[in-house]
Amino acid sequence: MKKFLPWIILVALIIVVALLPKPLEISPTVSVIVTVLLGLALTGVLVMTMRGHLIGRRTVFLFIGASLTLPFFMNFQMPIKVAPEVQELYDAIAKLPPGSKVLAAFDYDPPSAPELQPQAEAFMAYAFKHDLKVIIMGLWPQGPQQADMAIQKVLQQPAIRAKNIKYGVDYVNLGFQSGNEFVIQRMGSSFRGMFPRDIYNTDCDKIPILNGVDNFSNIDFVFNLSSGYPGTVEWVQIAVDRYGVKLGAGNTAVQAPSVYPYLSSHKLTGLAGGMSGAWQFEQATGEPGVASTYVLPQTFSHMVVIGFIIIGNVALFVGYRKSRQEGV
Amino acid sequence: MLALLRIAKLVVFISSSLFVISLLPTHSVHSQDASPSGSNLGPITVRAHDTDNDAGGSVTVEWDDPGYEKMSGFAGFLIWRTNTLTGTSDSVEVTPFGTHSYDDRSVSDDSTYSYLVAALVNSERVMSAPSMQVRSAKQWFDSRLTWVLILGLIICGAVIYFIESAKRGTKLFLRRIAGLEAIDEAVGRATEMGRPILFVAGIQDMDDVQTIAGLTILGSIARTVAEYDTKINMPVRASLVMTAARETIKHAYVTAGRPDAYNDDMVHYVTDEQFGFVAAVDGIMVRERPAACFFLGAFFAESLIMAETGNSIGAIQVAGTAMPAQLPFFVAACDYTLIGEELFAASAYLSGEPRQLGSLKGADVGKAIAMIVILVGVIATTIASAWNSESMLWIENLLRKMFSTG
Amino acid sequence: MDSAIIGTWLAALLTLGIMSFLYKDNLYYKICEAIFIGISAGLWFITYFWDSLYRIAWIGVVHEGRYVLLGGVVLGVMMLMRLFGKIGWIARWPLAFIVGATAGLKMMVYFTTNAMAQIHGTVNDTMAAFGGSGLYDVVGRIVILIGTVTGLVYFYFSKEHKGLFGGVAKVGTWFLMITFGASFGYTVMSRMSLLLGRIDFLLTDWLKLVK
Amino acid sequence: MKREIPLIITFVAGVAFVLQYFIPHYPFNRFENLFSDWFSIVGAFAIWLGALSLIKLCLLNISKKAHDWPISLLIIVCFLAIVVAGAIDGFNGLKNVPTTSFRDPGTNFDWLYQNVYTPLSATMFAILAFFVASASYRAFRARNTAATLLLLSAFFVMIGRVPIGDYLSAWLPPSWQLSQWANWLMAFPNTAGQRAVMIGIALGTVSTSLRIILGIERAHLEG
Repeated sequence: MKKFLPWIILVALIIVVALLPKPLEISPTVSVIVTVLLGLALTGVLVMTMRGHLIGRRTVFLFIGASLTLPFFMNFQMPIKVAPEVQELYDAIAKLPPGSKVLAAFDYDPPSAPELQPQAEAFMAYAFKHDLKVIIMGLWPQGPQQADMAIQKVLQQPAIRAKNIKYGVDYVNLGFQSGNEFVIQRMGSSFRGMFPRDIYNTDCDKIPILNGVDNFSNIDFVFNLSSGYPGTVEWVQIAVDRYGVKLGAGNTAVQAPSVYPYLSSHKLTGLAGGMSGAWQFEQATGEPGVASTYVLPQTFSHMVVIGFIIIGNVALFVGYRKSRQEGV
Repeated sequence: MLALLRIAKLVVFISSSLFVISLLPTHSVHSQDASPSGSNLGPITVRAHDTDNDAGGSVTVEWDDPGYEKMSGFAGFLIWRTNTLTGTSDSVEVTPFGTHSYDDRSVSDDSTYSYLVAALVNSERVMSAPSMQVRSAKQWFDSRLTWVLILGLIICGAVIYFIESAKRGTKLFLRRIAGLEAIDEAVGRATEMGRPILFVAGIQDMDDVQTIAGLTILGSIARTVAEYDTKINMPVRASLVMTAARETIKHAYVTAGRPDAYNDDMVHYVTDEQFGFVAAVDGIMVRERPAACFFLGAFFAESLIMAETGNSIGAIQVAGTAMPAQLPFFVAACDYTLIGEELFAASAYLSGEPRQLGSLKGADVGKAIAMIVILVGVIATTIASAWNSESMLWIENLLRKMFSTG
Repeated sequence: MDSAIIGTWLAALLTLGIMSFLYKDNLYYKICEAIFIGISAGLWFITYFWDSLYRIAWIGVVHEGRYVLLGGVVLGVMMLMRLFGKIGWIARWPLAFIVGATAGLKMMVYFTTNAMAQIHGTVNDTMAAFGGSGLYDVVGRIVILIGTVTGLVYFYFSKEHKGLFGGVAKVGTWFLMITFGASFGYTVMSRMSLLLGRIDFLLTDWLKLVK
Repeated sequence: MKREIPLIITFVAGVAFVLQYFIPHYPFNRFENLFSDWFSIVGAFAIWLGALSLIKLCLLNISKKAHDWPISLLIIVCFLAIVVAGAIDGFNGLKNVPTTSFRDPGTNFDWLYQNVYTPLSATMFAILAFFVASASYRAFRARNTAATLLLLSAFFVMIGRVPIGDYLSAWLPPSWQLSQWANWLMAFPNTAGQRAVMIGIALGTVSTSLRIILGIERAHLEG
């Protein structure tokens, strides 16, 4: 019987999902009830742990799954506050006059897209609305594809469609170039040397936006979306250190702490880190997008993880007292 | 003789000054004539010189703006270049507001050039006098890196000095690193239990120093493995690492006197894809249940997936990486973690070779310099700002200059 | 059915297959793992073929006449000699070149951007502490000073961690722990976001439960 | 001689690449670019060794009729499928004017990439979330001073980075709210630890690189 239990649960789940109304939305009252139930279940775990029954990994996994799934259907509003480094990034971009040339380096791939894609979309939407000319490139093979996906999405916004954005005039996608930091290095002397043609094999000399763009001195701002190597660290080390460009970055939350030193040494002008950076950036630019819908599940999952840490420590503390009492 | 030379110099100086003076007024008059009515701004002065510290093919043009930028209708500065060998002239660039220098990278080292800068105001051009002739050149040394060279030489010198003195037999003290004993212990336990050990040398290629450090540690682990006749399984993510790791393990088996027990398949390529590699390593872990897992090299996000899976099968885990972002996960999920520099030091420790240990001592000199510089800098600043001490300010500025790399 | 729907179903099934590993190792996961290894190894193989062999080596040598690239081809061929037992030792030459060049290159890059720039940053930060920009900054920059120096003491190998020196090193480990905690805490959020992306895909694109 | 030549190559390459850092003059200014080109060409050759190793192990499993041999067969089939798709797409693309790439939208390669590769790699990455949770449940316990500091700093950053942190601390003045604590922690103590680690790593890299260049560290070249 026990052997078939997972399969029975699976089949039951499929039936439940098939019967659910689509799309599913829970009223605020039910949302509160679900939240309370989740809290009660956590309290149950606490009691069990205090009695000395450590729960297994799978139970932890189940809680995480539930805390990330259920809030998708809920109706709550959360206030959002913009952190100073995100504000710095926004201010730097907002200061650019219309027509400024911005180099957007997309150095990430699909696995990091949940965090960085919202930033990419908010940035592209802002750039198009404020007439910034965007030059896209990637040090990661899949980066330019991610850029294209972001652009296709924001071009559907009515306000941007009305602007009649043109490829080659308002933005260009230079594609991927292999060679990691050496690419940045070579771009320092000549963009054409590294990117003679754009992603569609058009000669760069025939692309209006690239007129007069030959090295970093013709670029007003570099925006780097990065999830590892090569990424923001390399851009700082070469583009900022050697060629003195102004660089702002959007990073995955994991990468962000390692670039904080550059932020305080002012080599980096602004940073949006992780999903919270993404929704703060959306908030700052006034382009609420997909990140804003993640605020709730993200907060829930945080609460659950923090709940587990508290449970672990309460258990440790109680166990410590107990062992002392027994020792005396 | 000396007097003659002086007179000659004086003549040259006076005649060249006269020549320059004779040129200047006409141009400045010209520029004032051409300037938009109502303004009597001075001339634009232009200097052109070879761009410093480069590979040639570039001339830096700099100019002073007497105030054209502030005029309404200012559209930028036009840079005009004359090739003085061929006599051809062309416009190079129109610079935006606020720029007073430009690197012209489209020149040839074989020609000489002269530059003019014109302020564009309301479709009029206010020309400057032409600059002196200039020729671009390649430099043999990037003078911005002087302090890098000096400090680098000091530290490399220290490393080499200690390597040499270790070679001559000087005893060097080095404190022990927690976690290194654990390596032998882990191999021993795997032998006892008759289960394999798993070794992952990070997920970077051979162009990362951490991978090389990981392989060096692999060398000493493999020697123990060969002696104990334990099974070792090493999946790799890059083919070059596979070749290098095979060399390393083979050498260890030969040294241990058991070349016949070596087999190429101990090291096997899986895929270059980061997460595909992780999926495979996880699979190996739950199926083969290694008694010990080593993660030594450059790691990214996969660190925790592997370390947690290893933890769930109850393996002894030793990790080491110089990726600051991944250290917390190894610290949380592994039994021992070599933090940052300890990874590089571990390979030297394990080899037990005096020369290798000497190099660690050399790196310590670097750390001592770093600490002293930071402390001296801080004391100097404190005194300089509290008592306005000139000499302390001088120290402060010197340190800033030494360590500025941009 | 059009290929987009097949694609979504395929993606959803593969997603669930990988997730089933969380319960335990099973056949479903093994199949997904095998597909993953095969597809990704092939993907890199063909990408290397087009991007490096064709785009750099072939175009570079044949169309652009950059014969210096032939050096790389020679090294690559030496590498392949591994396949032929007798002459396999020659594969050490390209390896030796790559390792040597890496050592030279990385040594200087790390030295300037990690060591020198960070020392510079620390001195500068402390100087800025006297600018008097509020408690937040002043305390923070002094903390940077203490943390960096004590952290370095921890990494100092030439002296036993005993007495005062040991105490300072201990403070250094505390700073390392705070750093690790901060990175970990920050990462928790990031990881949740990734999973959110997958759950969003399952709920929205596949099951259509969310608008 | 067999042993000396690789060591000489390492030494010469190492010294040349240290020198190029300081010398802007031709040909030293080309070294970095040349290395990146050569490295990716060598990589393209070397991957044949890797792929053959993978296929060899799978074939071995199949011929031995090992326990999981159909799985090994599946690996080979998938490998060949995408290689063939990429090769055909690539060669077809060369005939187009202007040429198109094998990874352009609409190719077979791209379909496999979007619908097989992407979900697999994204999910493998995403299950990290579960592991992060189980690791924190187990590892974040205030056992001693060091562990307590780790726990506290993780706690402040975690709670300070979601809106609820400010919600909970709304009664405090704005500059004392939890998000400010998290910001302060990230900007200062975190930077300090990072810097110590970074400086240490840099010096470790210098000494390791010197050992490599001088031929003292050479495990990878023997065998």
